[in-house]
Amino acid sequence: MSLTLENVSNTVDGVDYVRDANLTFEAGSFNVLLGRTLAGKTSMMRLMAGLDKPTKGRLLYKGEDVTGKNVQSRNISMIYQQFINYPTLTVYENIASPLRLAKMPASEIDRRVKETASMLQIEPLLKRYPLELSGGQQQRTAMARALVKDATLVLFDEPLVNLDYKLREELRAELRDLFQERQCIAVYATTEANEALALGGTTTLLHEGSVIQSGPVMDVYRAPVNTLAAQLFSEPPMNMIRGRVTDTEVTFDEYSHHALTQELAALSPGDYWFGIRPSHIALVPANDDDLEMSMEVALSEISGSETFMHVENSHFEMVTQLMGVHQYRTGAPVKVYLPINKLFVFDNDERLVHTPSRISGGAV
Amino acid sequence: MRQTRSKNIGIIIYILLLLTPVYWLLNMSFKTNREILGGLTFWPKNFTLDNYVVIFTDPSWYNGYLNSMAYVSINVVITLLVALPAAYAFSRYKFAGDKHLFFWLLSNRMAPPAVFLLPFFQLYSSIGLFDTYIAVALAHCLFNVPLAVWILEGFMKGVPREYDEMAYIDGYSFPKFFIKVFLPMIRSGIGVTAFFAFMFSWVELLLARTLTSVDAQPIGAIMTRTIGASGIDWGLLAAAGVLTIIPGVLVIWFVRNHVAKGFALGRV
Amino acid sequence: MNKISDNRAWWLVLPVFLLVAFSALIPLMTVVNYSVQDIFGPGQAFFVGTEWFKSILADQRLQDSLIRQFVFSGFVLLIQIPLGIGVALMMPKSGIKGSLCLILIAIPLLIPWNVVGTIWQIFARGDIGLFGWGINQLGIDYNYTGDTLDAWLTVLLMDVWHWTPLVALLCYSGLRAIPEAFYQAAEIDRASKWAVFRYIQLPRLKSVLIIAVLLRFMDSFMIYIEPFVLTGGGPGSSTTFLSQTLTTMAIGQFDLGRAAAFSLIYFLIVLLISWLFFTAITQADKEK
Amino acid sequence: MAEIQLKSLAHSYSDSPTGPDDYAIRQLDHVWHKGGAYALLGPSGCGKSTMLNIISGLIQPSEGEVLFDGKRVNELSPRDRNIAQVFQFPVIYDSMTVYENLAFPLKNNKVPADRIKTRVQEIAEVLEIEDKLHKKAKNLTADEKQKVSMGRGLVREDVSAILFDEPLTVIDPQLKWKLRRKLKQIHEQFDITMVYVTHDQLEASTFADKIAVMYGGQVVQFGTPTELFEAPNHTFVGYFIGSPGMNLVEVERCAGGVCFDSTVVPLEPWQADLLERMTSTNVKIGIRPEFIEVSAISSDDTYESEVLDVEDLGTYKIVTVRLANQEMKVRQNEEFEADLGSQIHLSFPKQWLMLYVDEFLIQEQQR
Repeated sequence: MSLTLENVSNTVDGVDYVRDANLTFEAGSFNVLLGRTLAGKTSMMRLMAGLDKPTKGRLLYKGEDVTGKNVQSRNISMIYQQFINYPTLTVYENIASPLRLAKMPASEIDRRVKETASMLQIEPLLKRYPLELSGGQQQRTAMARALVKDATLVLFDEPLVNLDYKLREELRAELRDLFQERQCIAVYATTEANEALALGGTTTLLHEGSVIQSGPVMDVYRAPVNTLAAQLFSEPPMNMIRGRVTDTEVTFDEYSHHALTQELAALSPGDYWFGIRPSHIALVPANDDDLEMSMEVALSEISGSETFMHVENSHFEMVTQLMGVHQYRTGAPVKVYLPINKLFVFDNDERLVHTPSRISGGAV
Repeated sequence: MRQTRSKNIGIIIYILLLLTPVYWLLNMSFKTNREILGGLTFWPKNFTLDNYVVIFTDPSWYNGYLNSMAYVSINVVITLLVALPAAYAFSRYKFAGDKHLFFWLLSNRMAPPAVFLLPFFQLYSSIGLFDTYIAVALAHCLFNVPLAVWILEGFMKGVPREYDEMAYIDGYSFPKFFIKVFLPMIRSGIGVTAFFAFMFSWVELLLARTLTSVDAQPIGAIMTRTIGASGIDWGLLAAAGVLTIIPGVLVIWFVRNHVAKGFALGRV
Repeated sequence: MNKISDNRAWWLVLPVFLLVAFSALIPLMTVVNYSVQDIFGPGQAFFVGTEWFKSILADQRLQDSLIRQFVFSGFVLLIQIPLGIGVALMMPKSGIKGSLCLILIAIPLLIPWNVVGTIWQIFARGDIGLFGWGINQLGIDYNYTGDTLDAWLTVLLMDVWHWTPLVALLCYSGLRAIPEAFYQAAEIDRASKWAVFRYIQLPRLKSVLIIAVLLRFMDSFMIYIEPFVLTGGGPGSSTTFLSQTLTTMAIGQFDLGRAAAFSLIYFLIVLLISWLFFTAITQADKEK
Repeated sequence: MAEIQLKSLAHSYSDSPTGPDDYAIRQLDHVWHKGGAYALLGPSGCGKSTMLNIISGLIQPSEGEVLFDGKRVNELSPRDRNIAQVFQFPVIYDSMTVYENLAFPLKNNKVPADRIKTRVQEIAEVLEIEDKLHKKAKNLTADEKQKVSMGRGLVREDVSAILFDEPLTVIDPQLKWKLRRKLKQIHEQFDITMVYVTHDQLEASTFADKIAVMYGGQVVQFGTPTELFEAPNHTFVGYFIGSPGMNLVEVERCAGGVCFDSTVVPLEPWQADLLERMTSTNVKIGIRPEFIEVSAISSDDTYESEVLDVEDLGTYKIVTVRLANQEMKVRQNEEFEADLGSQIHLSFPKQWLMLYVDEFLIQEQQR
């Protein structure tokens, strides 16, 4: 039981909302569509739901072509960004509506509604009307209605974006557990890289309607196919520095020269893009072959347990993610250290050629 | 915007000026014709309900109200039944010629009734509908249906399309969704549209008078015809006038919270 | 609200199309048919081409009536739009007082048009009308049945009394849609009352005002019953507007050919003007 | 620039409040010093927007006083309090150009034209919108509109404070940190008192020097981001700040410290001493996932725990463990490996182990 998109494209009035997408989602999998606003996430989900018909390509479900099938006949459910519930029905009736339409016996409906409601902790609210509830409770009602009918495909269109920071965290954890043992296909759209990492399963990177990369979340995270994928899948974006490799050394932006260690020896001479994650840049050398660069503090942003420090010099600027709180005046000089074994290397056409080896070390 | 004192005074003055003519009509309706012609008095000296008694007992009078009520209600029902699906189509879909159709409806709302007097007269006589409630109800659709489509479309645009899609996903067929989910969500819009259809049909006289003679004569026609031999019976005329205002005030009370949005054709 | 293009929507629109076609298109066809014939009685008619149209455009009586109509509509807009905005600005924004004001102000709109005529017929008379008597007490000899100017002013005053509430309620609904944050921002920027009106309220009233001007111009352009009941079109033909001229011609003298041609010209003027306003409204909608 | 002080302030939307639940803001005293950058942080419904509207003058507090530089301003309307406010949705005068928007408050204050010109130019450069000065304000992007709305406050030299009501709500996620950076630079450059309302701890701690965490209408802690993280003085602050929040475990008093089930947790002498003097049974210990240390070998001050789940979040891992019958979360770096069900040994560094009685932190200097 899998859902496959075969060369699916959707062009409306000359605008390519989805460009030649080839994806397969297995039963029981939790799939995250990660991309910036207007990257085509919602358009792709609408194609999967059958709300829109693709202008090209086919949609296969369990091998059967369902491209044209109307949405009523597909066993799917969808949760929107703006807490869409029937305002004229109570929470109980809202959750029960798909079952009533499926002509299920009343006792069965009652059992399943109560069970799903308690699963999402909204059982005490069953008699209330959705508009009387808080944002979080309204979204839980919408989720309960989506889950009560055991749809084979459940679509989430950035469902948590209008909720409080802390509530988002809790609902994300609940969602992960809810879908742990379900056999349906879940597809979750988001703009936040952290949400993709937290929800696990597979990640599909979307940019301007095209699929950049798709696969298990850690494979995509650890081996981004190109610089765009690397930047899409990290928050704040991965630092990219121009560099040239010669037989003996590597120079960054014609400015800082470093000996070529055995780690990078495999690279043939030429121009490259070097990527380093903000969390791997340290203020103190961890190993002797770290690349040292002297920079100036542009801004330090503290977020509870971490500090995002923007450092720059005349050639390039970088963001570092440090544990704990570091208070620096803007403009203060600072030395940063880039562990060589944490560098990603992309060739001139921005394709990945080298990923950091997984030996220990790195900034704790 | 805080409600300053000067605004309160201003609005009270305006409302007083606005209601003075109606007060004068009311004042007239409680006087006998003789007292009216006798001289100008601010309060009816000898207060009388005779005028109203006449209206409520004389069939040629009260039939006027019943006839008006009849064709107005038929018109409101027809207008809603026809306008609701059309407004839904305009608010949800782009289709061939939708712009032109919408403009054509608008132009009909603006069509001077006088232009249609003659053709209506002939059309309804030829199909044997002359002097019936249906004739007037259908004629009033000329301006009420376009207005209803416009107001309802404005209200419907306020409901995001995600609600339709969610219902389809849940398994609702279009008709079931439209009646059980969508219409309850725009209850206020339907109420306001019914009020406007009622109002514009109730106040119109030219078409109503031309298409009727005896059986379906509206109250307005009866009033304009009472310029009988013995001159105008002002008291009776005033009483009849007062009674035509009451239905409108009653109906507006029920839709008072949404009527402002309705006035702006749902555009706000 | 991005709409899906789907021609099946025509099924939903069909009932409206058929009904309005029946009550507008068919009658219009008969009018066009008559406008090119000279009809003596049932069965005797001669094709006369555009002769009626030429004679109407040349007819002095109709030209006066047309000019009178445009002047009347012009005055109506000049007075009622600003007055309507003023009243709307004075109305309390919300709560019981707000809806009470709304209902009281809407009363003139609920009165059948002939009763409006009757009310003013009584109200403006010198002997039994408070208004007429009051004006005379002030020493101005005012008699709307005799003097042309008095008749004209009374008809205009009646229309202002009758329809200004519509403009006021349209603007009121426009003002109510302005989020409170805008007024707070103006308060913080120490904006004067005029600045608040000019930069916050007026720009947001644009689309509603266009609708008001459209409705008021059109309705005043086809006014018939109220002046007819009040002055019968007199004294002389000083308050005889287009609709009355047409009605007497069509129903009164049974002059079918000329009446039909006149109807078409009248309707074409209306179509042209409403097309201008329609593009203005869709323009305003697009910008919002 | 004004020092804003709230003296025994409380506010209820109902005119006859009975219990504490009727109060949107419960009795509190609070001071925002001149030129400071402050944040009001809390979940929706905690009273932070009500507090902001009380400062701006849009709401009159039902009890207590609002003082600007020691002067009572309760009766003053926003226009007389010299404050500026940036709203959740961009509030700009659509029919004007950007220049006219920025000049509007100065024109209303009858500031001479040439002074307006230089001032607007200067502020436009600071906000990096000088190239858009003569564009119609309605065609700007959402973040540019917020800059204009803030600019209307900055142009006024007499502005006493700028209030932000969740200003980044409508901004695209990837543009948010640019606008945050701009707000921070502006604060360093203009030294105006700024109060920023948000439910997002990242926005609060990047913008503010000191954060007031609000919960149920009360300011439960007012401190720097570091204090909130390292010494949350209320269990809610421990839970709300940091992701995932602080591990909180209900404990009872027992010999040598406190214990849950059979596990005994030794306390610092001053903690045990203060605990004895208190009678309440609502006692909890709290430790942040970031501060729990994992060691390979067990020793006398480590605790045996079973690994339930290892969440790989790229730059770090969150390990869920069961200690006796309590589930706890531990944060480890990305190289951490452990099989589900295996045993790992945890130790709680003394300086990071917090003791809470009746939800409030027991502090050392509380002699």
